[in-house]
Amino acid sequence: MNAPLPQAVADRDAALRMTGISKRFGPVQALCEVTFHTRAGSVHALVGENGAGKSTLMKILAGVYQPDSGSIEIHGKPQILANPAQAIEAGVSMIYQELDLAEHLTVAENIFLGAEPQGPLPFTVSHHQMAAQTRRLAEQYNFRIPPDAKVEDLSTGDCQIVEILKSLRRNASIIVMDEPTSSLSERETVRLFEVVRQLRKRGLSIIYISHRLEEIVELADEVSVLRDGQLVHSESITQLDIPKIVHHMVGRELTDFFPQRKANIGDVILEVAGLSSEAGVRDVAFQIRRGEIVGMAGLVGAGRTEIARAIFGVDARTSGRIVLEGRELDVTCPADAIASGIALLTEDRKRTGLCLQLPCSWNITLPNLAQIGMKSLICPAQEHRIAAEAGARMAVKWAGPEAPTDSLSGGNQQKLLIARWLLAHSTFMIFDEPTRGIDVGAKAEVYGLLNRLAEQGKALLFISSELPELFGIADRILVMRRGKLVGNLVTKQTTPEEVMHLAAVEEN
Amino acid sequence: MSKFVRQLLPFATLAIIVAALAALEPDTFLTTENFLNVLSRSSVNGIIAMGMTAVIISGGIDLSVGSMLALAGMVGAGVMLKAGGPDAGAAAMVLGTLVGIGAGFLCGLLNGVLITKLKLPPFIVTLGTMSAFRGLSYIINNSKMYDVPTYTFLGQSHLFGVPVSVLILALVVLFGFFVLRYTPLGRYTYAIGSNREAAFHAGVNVDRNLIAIYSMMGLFVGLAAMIQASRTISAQPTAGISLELDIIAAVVIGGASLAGGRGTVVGTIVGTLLISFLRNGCTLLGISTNIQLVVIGAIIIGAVALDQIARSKAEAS
Amino acid sequence: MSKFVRQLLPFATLAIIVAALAALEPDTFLTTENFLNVLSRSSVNGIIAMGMTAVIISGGIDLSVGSMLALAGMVGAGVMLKAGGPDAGAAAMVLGTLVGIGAGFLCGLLNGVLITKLKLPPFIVTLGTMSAFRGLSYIINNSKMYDVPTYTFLGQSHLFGVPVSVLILALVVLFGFFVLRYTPLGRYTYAIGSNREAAFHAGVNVDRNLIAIYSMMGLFVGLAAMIQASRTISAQPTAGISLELDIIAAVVIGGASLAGGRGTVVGTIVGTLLISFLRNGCTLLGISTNIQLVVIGAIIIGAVALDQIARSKAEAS
Amino acid sequence: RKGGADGSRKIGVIPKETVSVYWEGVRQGALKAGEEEGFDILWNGPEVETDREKQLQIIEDMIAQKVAGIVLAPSDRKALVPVVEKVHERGIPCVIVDSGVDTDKILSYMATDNYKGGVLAAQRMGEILGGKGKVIIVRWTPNSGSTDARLAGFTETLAKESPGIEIVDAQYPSPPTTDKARDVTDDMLTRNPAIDGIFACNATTAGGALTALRNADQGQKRIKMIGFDAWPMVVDGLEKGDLDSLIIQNPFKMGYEGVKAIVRHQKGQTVPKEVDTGVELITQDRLKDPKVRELLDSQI
Ligand SMILES: Nc1ncnc2c1ncn2[C@@H]1O[C@H](COP(=O)(O)OP(=O)(O)OP(=O)(O)O)[C@@H](O)[C@H]1O
Ligand SMILES: Nc1ncnc2c1ncn2[C@@H]1O[C@H](COP(=O)(O)OP(=O)(O)OP(=O)(O)O)[C@@H](O)[C@H]1O
Ligand SMILES: [Mg+2]
Ligand SMILES: [Mg+2]
Repeated sequence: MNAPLPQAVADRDAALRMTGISKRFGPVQALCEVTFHTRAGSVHALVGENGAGKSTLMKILAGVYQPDSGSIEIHGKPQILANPAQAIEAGVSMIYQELDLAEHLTVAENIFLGAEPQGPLPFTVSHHQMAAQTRRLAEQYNFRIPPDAKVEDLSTGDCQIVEILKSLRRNASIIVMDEPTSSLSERETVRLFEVVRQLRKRGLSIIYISHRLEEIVELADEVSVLRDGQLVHSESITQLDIPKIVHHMVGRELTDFFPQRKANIGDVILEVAGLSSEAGVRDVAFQIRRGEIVGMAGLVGAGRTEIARAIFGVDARTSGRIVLEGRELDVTCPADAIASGIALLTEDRKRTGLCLQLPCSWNITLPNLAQIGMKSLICPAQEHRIAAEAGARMAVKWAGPEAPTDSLSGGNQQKLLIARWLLAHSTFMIFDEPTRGIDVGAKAEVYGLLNRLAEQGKALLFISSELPELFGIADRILVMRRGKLVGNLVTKQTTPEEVMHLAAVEEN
Repeated sequence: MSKFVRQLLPFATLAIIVAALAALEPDTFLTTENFLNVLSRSSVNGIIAMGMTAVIISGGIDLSVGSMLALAGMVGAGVMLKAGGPDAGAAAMVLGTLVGIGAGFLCGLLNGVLITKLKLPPFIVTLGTMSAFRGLSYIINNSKMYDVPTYTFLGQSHLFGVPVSVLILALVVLFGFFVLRYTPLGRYTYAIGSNREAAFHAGVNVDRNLIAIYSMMGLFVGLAAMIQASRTISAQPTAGISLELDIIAAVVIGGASLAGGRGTVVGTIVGTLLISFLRNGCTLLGISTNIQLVVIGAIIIGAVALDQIARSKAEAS
Repeated sequence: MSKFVRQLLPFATLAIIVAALAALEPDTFLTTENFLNVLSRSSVNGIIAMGMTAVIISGGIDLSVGSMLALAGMVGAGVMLKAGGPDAGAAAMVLGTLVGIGAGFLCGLLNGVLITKLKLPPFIVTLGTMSAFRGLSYIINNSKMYDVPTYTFLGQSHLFGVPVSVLILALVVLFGFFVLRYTPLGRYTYAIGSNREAAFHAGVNVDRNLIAIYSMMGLFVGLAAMIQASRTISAQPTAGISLELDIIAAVVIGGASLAGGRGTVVGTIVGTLLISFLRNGCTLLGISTNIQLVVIGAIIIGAVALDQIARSKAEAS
Repeated sequence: RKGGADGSRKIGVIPKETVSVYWEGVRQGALKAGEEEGFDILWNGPEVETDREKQLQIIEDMIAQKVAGIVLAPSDRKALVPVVEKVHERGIPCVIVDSGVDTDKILSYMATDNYKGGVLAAQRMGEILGGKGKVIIVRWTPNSGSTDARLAGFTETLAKESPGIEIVDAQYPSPPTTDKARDVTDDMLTRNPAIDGIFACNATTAGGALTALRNADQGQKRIKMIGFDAWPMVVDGLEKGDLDSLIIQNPFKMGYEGVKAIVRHQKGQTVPKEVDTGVELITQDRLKDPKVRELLDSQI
C-alpha cells in the first residue's frame, strides 16, 4: 500500500529519514511500516483523518514513544531516540497538539525548561539570563510576551506563542508543529506563518500538521498523507490541491461537503436580550427561529464561548433575559438549562465533555436519566438498549455501549457527545466549535447532522472560528468582538471579508 | 476477559489467604466462631469503608473518619446516659443511638458543605475537621470516656446465631451496592470523580451530590460509632486514632482509584476482609504484630501494583 | 500587588498570633528562653516539612514520614549502642548519627523507586511503606526502645547560646530555599508538579528527579530522627505516630497546593512555626489541649480558605 | 502431655502496649515462669495504649487459639469487661495485672497499689520541699486506671499532709509520647517560673520531664523531681542527681506471678484473689543496695 516516494523528494538534502516505523497500542496498530522523509529548508505537511497516526509518528520522532520497529536517521546519522531529552539533543523540537506548559512557572522558565542557563554559582540557574534571552528571542521573531508572567495568567493564544518560542529556543534543525493554529487568532496565525517561512529560509526542516487544508496549501512544500497508520501518499504541493488531498485522506471523493438543506424556518424559538455576564459578555441581543442555523463568528477571545456559557448557566449573568418558546428562563446552572430544553456541546470535549474512564453508555445517559424514566432508579438493561440505539443513530464506531469512552478516537468521542444531546430532546442546541480538531470526513458528517437537526425544527447556534464552514452551513452569521455583538448578517448577503472586517476592526 | 480477571484480583487474594490459613491452622482458624469474630470486628471498618468508597469514587477523601467515630460515639453515649443514666433502658438506648448516628451525619454534612461551598480540597477540609472533631470529642466529657454498661445490643448480641453487627454490615453493604449501581446519586458519584467539570456541564448538581456523599459517609460513621460503643460498652474520645488510613487502604486494595471515578462496593468489602483475615491469621499463626505491619504494607503496594499491571496487560491484549 | 498580599498571608497570621500572645502573656511568652524552646521543638517538624515541601510541590505526598522517623532513629541509635555501648563516645555517636541519616535516605530512596518504577501513586506507596517502616522499627529491637543516655549534642546542647537543633533547622531551611529556588532540581520540582508531561517532553528526567526528591525527603527525616533521639536521649519505635498529618498541615498552611506546582520553603517554615507557637501559646494561656485541637483544625481550613479567596480576588482584579 | 482443658501449653500475656521498658519487665517475668513450668508464652499487645479495640481483638484471637490461660493488663477498666467475661465463659483462667477491670470473673488481680505509690511520692515531696512550695504534675492520658490512682494518691496526700505545697499546673502530653511530654513540661516550666517540684506519673512522662528539666535547670538542681517507674534514662538521672527519687513497682513479679497463678490453678491449687506486687520509693543513696539493684535490673 505504501506509495513509492518520488525520488526527488526522498534524496535531495534529506534532513530526516524515518524508515519502516510501526507502533502498536494494545489492539490498535497506530502505525504500520511508515517511511517518511523530509528535506532541509522546506515545510512538509502531514495530513490524515483523526486517528490516522500523525501525532504518534511525530511523538516517536520526539522520543516520547518507542517504535516497535523501524529506524530513524537525522542528517544522515542513525539515531535512537529513547526519550525526549535525546530527541532534543539530536535537533528535533516539537510543539505538541495539546498545550504542554508548566502553568505555575513563568514564560521564561517554561521556555528554558530542561536547559537552564547556569548562574554565577555551580548548580544554579540564572533567572536574569533566562528573562533576557527570552526577551531577545521574542523580539527576534516579533512576538510580544512578558518573560516574567506566570503561564497560568496567559490566554490560550499566548500559551501557544510560548510553545512556539520554546521550540525555537532549542536551535533545532527539525521542528514539528502538531496543529499549532487551533488556538491562535488570525493575526497570530499570520505571524506564525511568517516565522515558519523565515525558518524555512534558514534551512530548517518543518513538519506541519493541520486539519485546516487551506493552511496546508498556503504554507507547505510537500504533503504526506497518513491513512489508518500507513503512509498512502507523498508529493510536492505543486501537484496537489484540496480535493486531491481530501481524496488521499479519506480514500474517496467527498462530494456534498456542505449538504443542501431545505430551509424551513418558522417562528422565533429563542430570544436573548441585553445579556451580560461576569465573564465579559456585554449587552448581547439576538433571536433564533425554528429550523434556523445561526452561525457565530469572531476572533479567539471575542466572547463567543462566554455567550454559550451564560445561556447555559455556567457563568453568572449580570443582566439580560433569555426567552425560550415564549417562556422567560431563570437559568442558574446547566441542570436548569437542560431541564428547560437547552443543550450545549462544549468546545473542549476532554475537559468539559466526557467522563473518559466511564462506559460510553453512561456518558450518553448522564444528563438524560430523568428524561428516559430513570430519575430514581437505573435499569441497566434499558440503559444499554437506549445507549446502543443512540450510538447507532450517530454511527459511533465502538466495541459496544459498555466500552470505556477513552477507547474511542477523537471524532467518535465527538459523535458520542452529539448522541447524548440528541437524546435530551432539546429545542435549542448550541454547538461550540463542534469540528475543532476533527478530520474532513467527520466534519462532513457533523454538517449533515446539523442540517438534519434543523430540518427537525430545532433552533441551532453554531459557533466556529472557520469562516468557510459558517458560510457553508449557517443561515445567518452573528459577529462578536470583545464581548459585544457587532454584526447580524444574512449569510447570502455578506462576504467573508465583511465578517472578518467586523470581527477584527478596532473600535475607535 | 482480562478486565474480568483484573476485577477478580482482590477476591483471588482473599481466597488464597483464607485457604492458606485454613490449611495451616485448621483447628483454630476454620471455626464458625473465629469467622464470626473476624466478621464482627470488620463491621466497624467495613461500614465506614462503604462510605469511604463513595467518597473516593467521587475523587475526594475523608481523613476525619477516625475523629468522627470518636465524636459521634461520645455524643450518642452522652445522650444515652443523660436520658437513661448508667442503667439506660431501651428507650434511652434507641435515642442515644439515633443521636449518635445523627451526630455523624452532621459531621459529614459539615465536611461536605465546607468542601463545596468554600471550594476547598477534601484533603484539607477533612485534615482540619479531623483535628477539630478529635478536640470536640475530648471536650464533651472533659477527656473522659462514657460508660454504657447496658448498651450491648448492637455490638454484642446475636440474631439467628449471627452477631447483630455483622447483620448490620451486610445491610449496609447491600445498601451501598444498590446506591452506587442503581441510583442516579451513584451514577453521578462516578461521573463527578471521573470528570467533575464534564458532570457539571451535563447538568449534574455537583455540590448537592457531593454534600450527599459526605453526609452519607458521616451517617455510616455514626452507625459504626454506635456499634463500636456497644462492642466496648463505652464511648472513648480516643477511638479511631489512625483509622482513616486503614479504611483508605481497604478501599484502595479493593480496586478504587484515589484519582476518582473507579471503585466498587464489593471490592471494598473484600479489601476490608482481606486485612482483617490477614491480621487474624497472623495472630493465630503466632506471627507478631510487627511483622503483620510489614506484610500489610507490602500487600497494599502489591495489590495496587498488580492491578496496574493487570490493567496495562488488559489494554495490550 | 494582590498576589503579593496573598503570599504574605501566612506571615501575617503568624505575626498576629505572636503579637497577641506577647500582649496576653508578656512575662512568660516574650522570653528568649521560650522562643528558643519553641524553635527547638519545631526543629524536628521543620526539617521534615522542608522535605515534604519539595514532595508536595512535585505533586506527590509522603505519608510514611512518621514511621520513617521511628525507623531511622531506631537504626541510628541501635548502631550507636552496638558500636559504643550505653556510654557511647563521640566516635560511636557520629557513626550512629550518620547511619541513622543514611537509613532515612534509603527509606526515601525506596519510596522514590517504587513510585517511579512501578508507576504507582505516591499516596499508595507511602501508605504501604508507612505500615512497613513502622513494623520494621518495632522488629529491630523487639518492640522496645533504645536508650542513648550520652547522645545529647544534637538535641540538648547549645552553640553561641542557640540550641544546636535550631541551628541545624536554620541550615536546612537555607539549603531548601537554595535548592528550590536556584537549582535545576528545584525548577524541575515545580515543573513536574505543575505538568509532568510537559516536563518530560522538555527533556527533564522526571523519574530521576522524583527519586532525588523522595531521597532528600528521607535524608531530612533521618536527620530529624537523630535530633529527636537526642532530644529524648532515646529512640522510640512509636515515634512520629500521626506526624505525617502535622507536617502536611504545616506545608499546606504555608501556601503549598496538594495538586502540585505551588509552595515555598519560607511559607512552610512559617506554617510550622505557626502551629508550634499556637500550641505553646495555648499551653501558656492555660487553654486545654482539647481546645487547641479544635483551634488548629479551624486554622488549617481557614488558612487555605483565605488563600483561596485571596487568589480569586487576585484573578478578578 | 498434661496441660489445659485440651492440653494447651500456651499462655497468652497481653500488656497495655509493647514499647515501654516497663512492660518488658512483665514479659521477662512471664518468660521466666513459662520456662520454669514448661509453657510457651504468647506475648502480644497493641503498640499504643490508647488502642483498646486492638487489645480486645488480641484477646479474642487468644481465645481462638485455645490458650491455657491469659495474663492481661487491661488498658481500660470498662471497655474490656465483655471480653474478659467471655474468656471466663470459655473456662480460660484470666489473671489481671497492673490495672483493674470492672468484673469479678477473673482468677486473680495482681497489681501495684497505685494509690499508695502516689502517697509515697507526696510524702517525699513534702519532706524535700520542707512542706511548702509550688509543684507541677506531668499527667498521663485521662482514663488510665493506674495513673489516675497515682495522681489521686499524690494530690490527696499533699492536701492533707503538706497544705503549704501548691499544685500550680497539671498537663498531659498528646499524643502520649516522651517527646510531647518534654514539650508540655517545657511549657509548664515557662508558664510557672518559680517551680520547686515536679511529679511525673509514669516512665514516659518522667523521661520527657527529665530532659525538659535538664534544659531549664542547666545543672543547678534546684527543682526537685519525683518520677514513677524505672527506665534506664531516668535511673541514670537519679544516679546523677537530676532526679530526687523514683517510685518503683515490680512488673517482673506481675508477669512471673501471673503465669504461675495460671499454672497453679490448673494443678488445682488455690490462687489468692488479690496480690499486691509492691511499690517502693528509691532515692539516690538506696541505689547501692543490692536488693534495689536487683529489682531495677529485672525491669531495665
Ligand atoms: N497513548 C496511547 N495509548 C493507546 N492508544 C493510542 C495512544 N496514542 C494514540 N493511540 C491510538 O493510536 C491511533 C493514532 O493516534 P494519533 O494520535 O497518532 O492520531 P492523529 O493522526 O494524531 O489524530 P488527530 O488528528 O485526531 O490528532 C489512534 O487510534 C489512537 O487512539
Ligand atoms: N483559562 C483561561 N484563563 C484566562 N483567560 C482565559 C481563559 N480562557 C479564556 N480566557 C480569556 O477569556 C476571553 C474569551 O475566551 P474564549 O477564547 O473562550 O472566547 P471565544 O470567543 O469563545 O473564542 P474561541 O472559542 O474561539 O476560543 C479571552 O480574553 C481569553 O483570553
Ligand atoms: Mg494528533
Ligand atoms: Mg470558544
